[in-house]
Amino acid sequence: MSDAILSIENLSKSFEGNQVFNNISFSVEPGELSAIIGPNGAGKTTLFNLITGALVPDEGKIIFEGRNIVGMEPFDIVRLGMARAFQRTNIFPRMTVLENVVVTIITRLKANLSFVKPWTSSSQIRRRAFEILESVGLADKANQQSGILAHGNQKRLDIGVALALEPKLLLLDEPTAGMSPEERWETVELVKELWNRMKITMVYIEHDMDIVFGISQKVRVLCYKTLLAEGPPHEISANQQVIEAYLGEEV
Amino acid sequence: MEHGKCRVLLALVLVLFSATLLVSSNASAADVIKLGFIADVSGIGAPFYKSQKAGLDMFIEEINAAGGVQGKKLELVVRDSQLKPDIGANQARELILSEKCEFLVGPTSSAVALATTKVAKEFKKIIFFHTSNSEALTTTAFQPYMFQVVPNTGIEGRGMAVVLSKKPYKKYCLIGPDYAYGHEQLNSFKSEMAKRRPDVEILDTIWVKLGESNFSTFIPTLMAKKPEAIDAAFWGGQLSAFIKQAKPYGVLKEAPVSSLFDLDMLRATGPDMPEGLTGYARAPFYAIDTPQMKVFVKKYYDKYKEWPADWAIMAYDGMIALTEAMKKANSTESEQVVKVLGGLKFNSLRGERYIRAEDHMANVGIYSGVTAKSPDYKEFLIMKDVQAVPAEEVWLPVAEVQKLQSEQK
Amino acid sequence: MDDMTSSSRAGWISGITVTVVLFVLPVFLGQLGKTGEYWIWVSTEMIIMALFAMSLNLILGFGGMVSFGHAAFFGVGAYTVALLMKKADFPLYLALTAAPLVAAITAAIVGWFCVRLLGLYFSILTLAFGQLLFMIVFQWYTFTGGDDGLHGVPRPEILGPINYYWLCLILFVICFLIIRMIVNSSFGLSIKTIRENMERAKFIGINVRRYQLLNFIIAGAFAGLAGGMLCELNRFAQTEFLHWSKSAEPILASLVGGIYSLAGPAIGSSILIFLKIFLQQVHRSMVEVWAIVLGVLLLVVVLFAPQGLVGLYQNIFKKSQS
Amino acid sequence: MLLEVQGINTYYGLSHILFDVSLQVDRGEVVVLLGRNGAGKTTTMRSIMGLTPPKTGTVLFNGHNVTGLVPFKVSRLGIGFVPEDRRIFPDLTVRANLEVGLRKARDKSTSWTIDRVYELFPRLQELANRRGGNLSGGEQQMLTISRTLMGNPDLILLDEPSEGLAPIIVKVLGEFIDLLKREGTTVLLSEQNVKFSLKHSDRAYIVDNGHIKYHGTIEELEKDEDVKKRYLAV
Amino acid sequence: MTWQLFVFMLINGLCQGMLLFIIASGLSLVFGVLRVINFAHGSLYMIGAFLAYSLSTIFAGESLMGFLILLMVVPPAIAIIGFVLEVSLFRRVYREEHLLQLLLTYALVLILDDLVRVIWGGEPRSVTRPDLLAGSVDIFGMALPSYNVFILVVGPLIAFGLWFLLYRTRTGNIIRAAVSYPDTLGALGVNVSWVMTSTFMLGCWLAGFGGVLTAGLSNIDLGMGMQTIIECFAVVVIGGLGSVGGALLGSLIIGTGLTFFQLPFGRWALVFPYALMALVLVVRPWGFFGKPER
Repeated sequence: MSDAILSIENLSKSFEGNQVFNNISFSVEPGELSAIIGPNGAGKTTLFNLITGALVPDEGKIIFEGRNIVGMEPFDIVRLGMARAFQRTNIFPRMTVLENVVVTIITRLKANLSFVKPWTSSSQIRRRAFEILESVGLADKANQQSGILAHGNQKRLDIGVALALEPKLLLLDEPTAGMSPEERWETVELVKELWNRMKITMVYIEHDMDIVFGISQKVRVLCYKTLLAEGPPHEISANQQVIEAYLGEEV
Repeated sequence: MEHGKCRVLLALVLVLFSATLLVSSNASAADVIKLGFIADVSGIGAPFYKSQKAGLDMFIEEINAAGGVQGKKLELVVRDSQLKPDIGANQARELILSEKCEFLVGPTSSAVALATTKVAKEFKKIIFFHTSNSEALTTTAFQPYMFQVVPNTGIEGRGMAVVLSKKPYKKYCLIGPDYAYGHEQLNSFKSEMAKRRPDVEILDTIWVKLGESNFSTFIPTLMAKKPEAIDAAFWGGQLSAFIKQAKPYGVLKEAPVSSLFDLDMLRATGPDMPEGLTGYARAPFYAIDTPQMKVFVKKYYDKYKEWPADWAIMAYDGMIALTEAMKKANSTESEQVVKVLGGLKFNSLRGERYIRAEDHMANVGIYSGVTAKSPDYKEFLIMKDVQAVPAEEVWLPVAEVQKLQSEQK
Repeated sequence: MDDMTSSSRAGWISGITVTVVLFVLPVFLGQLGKTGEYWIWVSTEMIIMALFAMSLNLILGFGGMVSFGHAAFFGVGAYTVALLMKKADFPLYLALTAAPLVAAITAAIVGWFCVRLLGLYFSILTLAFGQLLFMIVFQWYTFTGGDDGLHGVPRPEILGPINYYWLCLILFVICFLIIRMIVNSSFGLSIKTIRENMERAKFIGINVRRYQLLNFIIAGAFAGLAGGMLCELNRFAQTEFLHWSKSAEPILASLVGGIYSLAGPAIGSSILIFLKIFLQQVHRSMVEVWAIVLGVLLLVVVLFAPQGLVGLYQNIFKKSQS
Repeated sequence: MLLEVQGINTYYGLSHILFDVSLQVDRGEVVVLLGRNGAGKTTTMRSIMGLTPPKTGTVLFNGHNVTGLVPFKVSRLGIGFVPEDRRIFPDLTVRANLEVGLRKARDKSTSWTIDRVYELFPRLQELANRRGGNLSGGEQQMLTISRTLMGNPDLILLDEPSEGLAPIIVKVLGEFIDLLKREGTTVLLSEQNVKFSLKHSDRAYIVDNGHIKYHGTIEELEKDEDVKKRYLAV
Repeated sequence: MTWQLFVFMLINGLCQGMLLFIIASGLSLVFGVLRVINFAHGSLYMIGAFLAYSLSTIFAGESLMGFLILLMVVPPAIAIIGFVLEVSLFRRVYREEHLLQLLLTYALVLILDDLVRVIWGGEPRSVTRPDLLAGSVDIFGMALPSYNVFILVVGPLIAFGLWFLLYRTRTGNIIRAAVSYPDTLGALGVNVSWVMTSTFMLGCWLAGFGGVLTAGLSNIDLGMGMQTIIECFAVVVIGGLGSVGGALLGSLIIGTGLTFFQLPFGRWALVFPYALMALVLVVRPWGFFGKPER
């Protein structure tokens, strides 16, 4: 319990009377690569919004590395070491790919308030930025305007930006959404490789069950305002409740 | 930015720039005397502008027909300051530097006048004020190139206090536009009234933005004070708006308003103007009985098919003084002309007048009367029982003028 | 990387060329007598208004915040100079130092409230605060002279038209370099990041409000300096300086010049002032319809070239290259 | 053929969403578009409706070429669209929501009126004066469908109607689709809920990543274990 | 202050508020549906006033009939101008960013205001009140101009008319639906761009109506558009952007506020609308009746 990197305790949230979550609790262990699944509208993205501070829960605690982060601003939570990539591509479109990553590194180093030196002047930051672009396969596109990249590359950049924060916990919201099948598997490989190499705890939302069951160590199922099930993939795919509620009964 | 792009842009700018320089340096010719007129063409000063322009045009036409001044023709260059001091000052600079005007005639608004007189001083060009009449122009903001041929705020404010002190009212409310003219006018009224009638009580002074034409929120406040009479320092479109709006509230019956009832204002208010209000004018043609005036009025009416307003008369008078001085100085340059203007006597439409050397103020007083319908003029009311309050009775004594002038920075 | 340094070198060369031309300009203009003197005056005004436009563009183009109250800081700067020099006999250099400081303090107070709001609401709140300050200056007759403004701001003996032009040019070049430095710094990059995607900026750890506020204050300070400089040029301060229609001027200038470039607003501002005088010189009646000309120009920019002249130029340039 | 979509390609900005999607719906049929989230079902419907016009390809409806037509014209030709997120006008009462959708029937055979809708969903009559924003999910789904029915469409595009609804409501919904079919209204359904879809449809298309991967009758699909496993995670 | 005076001033303030409401409701309505803050609303109001002046010189303004003709002719004329503007310009920028929308409308302010100067000249004008409305009504011994009473009657009628239109007719339902989801409305077979055009025209009609009423109340001049648009902003912000009910509340607050504060605060009363506007934006940016936007 205490060594969990993230614990959700008795979390509830409603919007204008419509309850999204009722008393959800779970813990994420350090180093795990896990998936959150659930039907559309089950509140998966809302859960991420709550964890990262974009929304404030009605009740409950969110404990990140032993600290209750409920009520903290997103940028403070980020600085504790939690990063997030988005379902809809969410980058800085009129900036170059390099700038996208550099500004993130600058922010992580708390160097935003430097008014004098041009940001291009720090070779250290540049080197680190290129390392990250390398790892998401965008190094050759560093000076392109990010908004005109192909969709798949934008999502890679989104992940790259999150990585540049050097997070301890990385939340990925449908990293493969809107991708072609080939891109999709490339991205999955990338995620898995990053996880292997960087030893980051990763939690992702995904619809593609092949992916979910293919790479996750653990799967959590959100349905009907609650956490329906939690466990290793093989358990979940065999869980009768989950099949009924989400995967559909046998035809 | 790329080097090449910059060059093209730069070249473009330079071409346009030199073109402009060419245009503007061709603008001057040696045989004309250019007279820059900073006018308030739009807004509440608009009716006055037309009259001033008419008076100036008529004078210039006449003098040019008579061969001009020392063989040079006069030419009028007009700019619209829109009642805004910054625009007026910039235009004064443009008129002097770019249009090469030798003399300026001033705007209607005294705020613009205060701004333009500084520019005239900077470039040592004579500026004549025949409409804007801030007393400060002759005292704290005095500069030797400034001349005023209109009764100033001191003369008017104190003059009205003289007139009204003979009336029985004891409780006054004052209302005026919130800028130099309004403040000076009402302050001199207050101080003169306090001297002459210590029993008079000023209940309140209400300030209204210059140009504001909706008085709905001010009139109830005025009524709440229950004054016996109201002294209003409005002019032009603002005054006619005030009178039109105050009338249905019954304010004018309970507490008669006194103010500047010049001809343009009376024309603009037309039949909405109530009878029996005490007011004053600066140069009411119908009440000034000089031979020059008779000739002028006839010529004016023949030319424009309307009666000359105070503004036309004063503009015309100002030009008389200016050309007289040019003749006397035998020069058409400000530096020379200014030397003879102080103390100059001239034969104005209002009769013999002179310019006081100490503050460059002409001895022009006000004409006070009571509004009434007249069989001669159908479209507007005039003032009857007009009596003149001569400038000498109410203008600042020389000692005081000099004291105030020494205070300016 | 190479093309970055080469383009920045080209930038330096053209920048220095323009600066040198601007420095020697009054010497030639001085030969033209009064006309020249007039154009020196106009050029000084252009330089000052260019600085004002650039200051706004720090928040508009780089920060993505549309402020309709920027003239308030411009006006506060102007009144600071006027009041200090007229009523407290401050020397010009001290007054010009105080102007941006006072403007920055005002911007800090106003900005603290404004950066809490987004988009349109931000714009309207800046408008409300701007008009509030305008009204205070307007109504405080005894202190600010109300509608009359404050006239007769002293001018040091040595500052003839040419010298004042040079002073303004030097100040402008310094400010240009500072603004350029800020835009290219880590802070500048953070500000652009917020403009691009405020939500995401929060999720990379940027304290959005704080940086927006800082940017707002910096922009306010430069606007205050520009206001102070204009006050000294005109030798008066006037309520119109704070009015919202004055706030619109640098927005129009930036848009015409191009809001995503550093020099765009300065170029746009100069072009607008120049165009106005040019049209007036071509024909007197043009000044009557100046607002119509400006309006039509603005419509054209909004509908056909929202990136402004610089953007348009870059597009054409890129196309002709490829 | 009532609706014929021929090789449409649709983009959101620069991202290519639909690739050569073709499908056909016959009068009186219930056809289902099956696919995962983000597969392109909603985009297909928006393309047909003109809300996100396709860049290439054509959409024929009832003999008219409706490609690139603005939505209201498409609607007036007889296509009704029930959006996935329901889009109840929150400030309007239930009744007003229905009235906004009211259009006269082009032919008199199927004519929906408010009274008939109330008959069908008595719950809506009870809620007639309630603000649309205050309805529960199920009630909103009833309302959004009814609102579209008020336009008396020949073809209804139902975008994921069962999403987020309790099983009991889903059942009602199914019965309702059957009713529409009996009334002779043509339905193009998009669904993730395989069981529900197969029960109430005649034919199915499977969409994945913006491509049509399979089409056939329900009977054929039921037999095709491979397709079911590959695309429907069953 | 006696209670008679209080009532008198209240009535007078409400009259101001009503006039402001007629203009501001148009602005708010247009914002609600088109999501564009129309700076040029004040200019259209001014054109309405000047048009009323020109027409009043044709029909001798002393008869009530002549004045009613102004009220019937001018607002539709402004609505037609609105139609031209919406179809030719506004339509192109609905999907653009706020800055461009604001600047488009500001460009219109520059053009329209200058056109008014070119056409009507710079002189302030006024429309003579018809005989029937030129007198005054006795309120506790104080005279209230009949014209103010007229505005006090017409204002609520307009407010009621708007309420009826928006909340009791199908057209109103469609307009309110367009505020929430224009796309969905289009998919239901409603010609949304026509809804937008006609809403814009309705807004302009209101501006024109306010213009005619103002022309009879006070002088009209070139600055009136600028001055009023800012007051309307204050009204609309206080009430909530896009809410007509909010515009009514905001107008009445500002109208009565200006009248009452004049007495104790004198010229500082003019600061009130801006101070209130800033305060509301700081405390509750979406106004009294608006809804928070995400």
